[in-house]
Amino acid sequence: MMFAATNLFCERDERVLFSHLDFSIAAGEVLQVQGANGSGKTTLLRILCGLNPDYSGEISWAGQDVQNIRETFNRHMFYLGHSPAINKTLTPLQNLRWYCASHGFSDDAAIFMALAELGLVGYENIPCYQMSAGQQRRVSLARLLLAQAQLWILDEPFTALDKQGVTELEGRIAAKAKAGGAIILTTHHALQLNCPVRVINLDTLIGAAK
Amino acid sequence: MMFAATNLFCERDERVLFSHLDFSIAAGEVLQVQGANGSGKTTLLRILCGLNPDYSGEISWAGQDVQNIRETFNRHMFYLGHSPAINKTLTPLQNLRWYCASHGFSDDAAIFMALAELGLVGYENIPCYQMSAGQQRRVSLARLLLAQAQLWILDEPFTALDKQGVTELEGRIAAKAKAGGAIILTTHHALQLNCPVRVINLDTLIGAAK
Amino acid sequence: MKSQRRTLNTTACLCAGLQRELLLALRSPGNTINPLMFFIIAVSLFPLGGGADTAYLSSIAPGVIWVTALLAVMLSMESLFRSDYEDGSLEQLLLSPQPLYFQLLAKVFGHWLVTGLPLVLLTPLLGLMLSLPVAGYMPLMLGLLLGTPTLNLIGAIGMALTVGLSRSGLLLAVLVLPLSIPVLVFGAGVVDAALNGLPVAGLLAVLGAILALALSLAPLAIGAALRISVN
Amino acid sequence: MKSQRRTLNTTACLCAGLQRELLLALRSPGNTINPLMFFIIAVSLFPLGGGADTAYLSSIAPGVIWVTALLAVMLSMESLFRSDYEDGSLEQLLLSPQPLYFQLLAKVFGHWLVTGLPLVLLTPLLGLMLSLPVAGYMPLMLGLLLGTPTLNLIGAIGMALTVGLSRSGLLLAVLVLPLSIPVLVFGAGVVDAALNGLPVAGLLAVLGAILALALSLAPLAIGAALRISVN
Amino acid sequence: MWQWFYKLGSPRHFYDMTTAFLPWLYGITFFLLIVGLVWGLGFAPPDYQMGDNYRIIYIHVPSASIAIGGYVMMACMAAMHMIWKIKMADIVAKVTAPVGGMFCALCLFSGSFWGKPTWGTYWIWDARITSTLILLFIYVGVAALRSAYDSESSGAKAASVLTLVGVVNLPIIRYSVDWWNTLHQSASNLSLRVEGTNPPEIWIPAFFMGFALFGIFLLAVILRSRNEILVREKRTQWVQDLLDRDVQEGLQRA
Ligand code: HEM
Ligand SMILES: Nc1ncnc2c1ncn2[C@@H]1O[C@H](COP(=O)(O)OP(=O)(O)OP(=O)(O)O)[C@@H](O)[C@H]1O
Ligand SMILES: Nc1ncnc2c1ncn2[C@@H]1O[C@H](COP(=O)(O)OP(=O)(O)OP(=O)(O)O)[C@@H](O)[C@H]1O
Ligand SMILES: [Mg+2]
Ligand SMILES: [Mg+2]
Repeated sequence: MMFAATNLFCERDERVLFSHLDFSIAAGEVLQVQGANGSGKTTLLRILCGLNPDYSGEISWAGQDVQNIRETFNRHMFYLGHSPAINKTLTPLQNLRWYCASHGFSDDAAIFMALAELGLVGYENIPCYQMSAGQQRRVSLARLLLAQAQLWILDEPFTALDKQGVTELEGRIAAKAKAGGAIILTTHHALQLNCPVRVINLDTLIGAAK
Repeated sequence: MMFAATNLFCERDERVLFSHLDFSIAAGEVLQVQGANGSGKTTLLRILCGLNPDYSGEISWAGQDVQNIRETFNRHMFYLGHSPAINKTLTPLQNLRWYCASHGFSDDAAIFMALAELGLVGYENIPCYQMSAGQQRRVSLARLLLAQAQLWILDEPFTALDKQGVTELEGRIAAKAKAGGAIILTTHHALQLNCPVRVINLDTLIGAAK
Repeated sequence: MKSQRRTLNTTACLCAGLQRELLLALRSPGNTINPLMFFIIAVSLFPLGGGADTAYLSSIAPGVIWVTALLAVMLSMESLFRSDYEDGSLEQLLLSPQPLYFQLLAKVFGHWLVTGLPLVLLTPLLGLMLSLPVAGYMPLMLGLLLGTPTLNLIGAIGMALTVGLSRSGLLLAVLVLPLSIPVLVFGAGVVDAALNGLPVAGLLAVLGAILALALSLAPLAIGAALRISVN
Repeated sequence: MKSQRRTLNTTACLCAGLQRELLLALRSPGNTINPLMFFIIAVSLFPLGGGADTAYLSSIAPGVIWVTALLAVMLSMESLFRSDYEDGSLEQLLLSPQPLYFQLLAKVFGHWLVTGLPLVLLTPLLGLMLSLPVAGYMPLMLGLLLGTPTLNLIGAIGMALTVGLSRSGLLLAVLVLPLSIPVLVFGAGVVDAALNGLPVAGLLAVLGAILALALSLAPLAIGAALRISVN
Repeated sequence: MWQWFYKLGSPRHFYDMTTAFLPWLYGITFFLLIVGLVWGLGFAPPDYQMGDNYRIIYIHVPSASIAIGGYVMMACMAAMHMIWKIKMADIVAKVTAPVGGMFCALCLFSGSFWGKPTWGTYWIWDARITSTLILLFIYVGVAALRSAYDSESSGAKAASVLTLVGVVNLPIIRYSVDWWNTLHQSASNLSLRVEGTNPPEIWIPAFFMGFALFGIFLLAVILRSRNEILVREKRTQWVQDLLDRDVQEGLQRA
């Protein structure tokens, strides 16, 4: 068992989003967090990855509380949020170089390969604001291929992608799971992965809590 | 025939997005603009609604060139873009009040009803930055119910909505068409409207142009 | 609850726009208070930096107050269109069927009400700090009252031109400050004239004329600039 | 093309962060020139507002140059975290496995390199315009050289605190401007001392000490503030 | 007449017409420059007050007039571009900004190098000098704003708006000497307006130099416009033909 949350509780503005939330995810598993708009999926994911400290409960990585091993955990975790984390005045290449460097490596060949795989050949050196919404999203997703994280935490990764993009990303997620990764994700679209998916539904949880 | 585009042409950075594009849309019709990421859907929609003047060709409303009847056209047209047009520090109520006023009317009762219909009861008076991505999108969509426009131009309106939200919006679009409205929209998700949908595919168009 | 749609005339629509500006100022007080704080702190720095000799202070007072007021106004402009541009409200403004000219006028006026007017009202305090002679207060305030709206309008043009540029930063200053120099020269001139016992009505009239010119032309320039920026 | 992953040590990572800042500045070359233009224009306003008398100008020169330098630095800070916050890069920075302290230091240092340093180098020109006596140039530049990085660090704290929500914008004024007053007082004091033939080493040492303090503590404050802001 | 203007508005015709016109402009400018320089520097007598320093006037006054006149031209072009959407007007406006800025800088430099011997200082906060500096800032601002936009058409429109707004500075430069108590000009009794007080040996070469500098300005604007036309129209047939022909001629010569 690699990543676990025990007895998580979070409230926002006096409204309990979830309480007594327990789950764990091991290598090879995919966990989908479901729930209606405003049910707390993003909040949960940000708590898990360490961006939101307003919770009670325990989150552990390889048996250790993540709060004590922040840097190690960050090295093994990849988070993709609602916002793309792409500077629009920089080119995809420059954006991804910085991402790599901030994770302690440099590998231009891999960046070019990642961009090619996402269908952005020819766009490596144009500033990102000159791209469409979906293309910007793809630059952001290229980091998935560069990061060598074991745990992926993806918040609505399919946003703005066209049909082909969605299918490819689903394939990548399934492949990651098969290769021993662990994925926690949210999405409102009907996932079609050819690997088993566990589901946590925050709506029913809330129902229980209320 | 109420809204027509003739011989539209647009290029960006020396790349032709579409050329010789002709279409028209009459009351009761739904037109879906399809295309892969970066094919020019957003650009087309912004050209149609008058935000992007970098095109050649003609766009007419009720037989008149829209450039000559900007204000009349604006009165009959509703545009929903990638960005929500919601000020995050203001509450939904304040945001929508301003929207109504800038369209020349005031109607608090309708605003409350619209927010209720979008499942935002209880959120009328909290600032929008305290809402989830989907809830913010819903505030933005509430304007659909307030606007009394005949022509809707919607750029990926289903983004960030949960399943129920998507179904409801699809229902609203179909109802609008049946009530004599005209809708031009883009989306990457599989539309399920119970009314006929015409499709323009920019990918195949480009193929033809190239 | 039954929907009761009430049609608004143009004035009422403008009031709504004004109201929104005021609300925004209330919601994020930093935007309005920062320029004022800057005004106070920058002005009060001169006694600290240059020495507290009364004659010296009162000799620099008109210039310092006018220059810092100008800079404070420019500082405050930064927030005028930024958030509207980023969240797409600007697009909706441009697509609204109401006349853009008046909507923009309402917006700038609202901005002036929450940043410019307090600044004018604050001036006597700063005059006191800089030992401004008594004869200078009225001309200083009248000049600022006529001058700050002009500065707001000019600043709005610069802001509208640069809001669409990624990290436009201080391009604004480069565009706008040269244009606002006439206001500054006449404004400081009013106080100087008053302190030297000369008539000020003529200079004030010039400031008023500049304001009238700005009121009638600036909204057009702002509108044109915004249309370019949202593209 | 075969992937060849090269592991980088911390210094190399910091260099990459620095490089990104410089790249961002390079992407819109206006961003390096505009603060300087602002600096020049704002300084040139004072003779226009107050009168062009040489004695008067040289008496206000140290104060004016320091105030405008502060303003230019503070305005240039606006862009430091804003875009990173809005596009989510800030989240990624906080989640990166490299030590945050040094990453932030690299970021602020990069910002200073492209805005603060040119500003210092430009100062002699402005001294000339304000008829600063010859004895004042060295102390002025040394003071700015020690002072602007401090102002950058203080401004970065303020920006980090306010970047998240405009509702906390009040903090920027309340926290940052008062905090930078000591720098200004000592900085302008250095020039005054030099002009009056007094020793300046002690005052410069104070500025250096403030800088050392800021260098060691500000990144911690910035980091903490950013963690609050992204929440 | 209208026909002629209409033709000038089309980049292609502008290019063709200037091709015929350019050699003449080169010749005349060169001639004026030589005469003006030789006469002004070699033969005109020294001023009884300023000695040889006054010769800076041969650069200073024309460059000041050109800086102002160039702005007026740029503003007209901007207006034409905004109102009638004439592409050629925008091309000329675009290339005028840096050229006019150069002349403005030249005026400032020559003025301050003149100021040192006459006023004893390089720089003084005088109304006319300040407003010339502002004019330079506006030139720089217009060019910077245009280059800050990525889209050519957006940049063109934005620069046009700013150019028109900046026109307010022109009357200030013109009348600043009246509004403000000023050092400029009053320190020198040498003025072109009162030709009677100065010997013709001084002001006639000044006219030559004036027209020569104006010729240089025109040359710079036309050459840069032609360049800009080629860049913007590079995909049209006539530019392709032109380039092919040039290549052919080059090959033949080689
Ligand atoms: C940096 C310093 C200076 C600047 C920016 C400057 C700028 C100008 C400008 C803008 C004009 C107006 C041209 C026109 O209205 O068509 C001008 C004209 C002139 N300047 Fe200067 N000037 C400077 C220094 C000087 C100095 C030091 C002198 C001589 C002592 C001088 C003598 C003249 C004369 C004689 C004219 C012609 C006046 C006329 O025809 O009305 N200038 N200068
Ligand atoms: N601001 C811009 N400047 C220059 N080119 C741009 C700009 N915005 C978009 N483009 C280019 O125009 C093309 C069309 O973009 P557009 O946003 O219209 O695509 P789209 O069909 O909406 O794609 P998506 O499905 O990703 O939203 C893209 O190839 C993009 O590179
Ligand atoms: N910054 C905030 N401050 C206070 N409350 C917030 C904030 N952000 C979100 N909330 C509240 O927390 C709840 C959960 O929000 P969250 O963003 O986690 O929802 P979500 O499940 O991701 O929804 P969506 O599907 O719309 O993205 C919402 O009800 C929202 O009102
Ligand atoms: Mg969410
Ligand atoms: Mg799009």
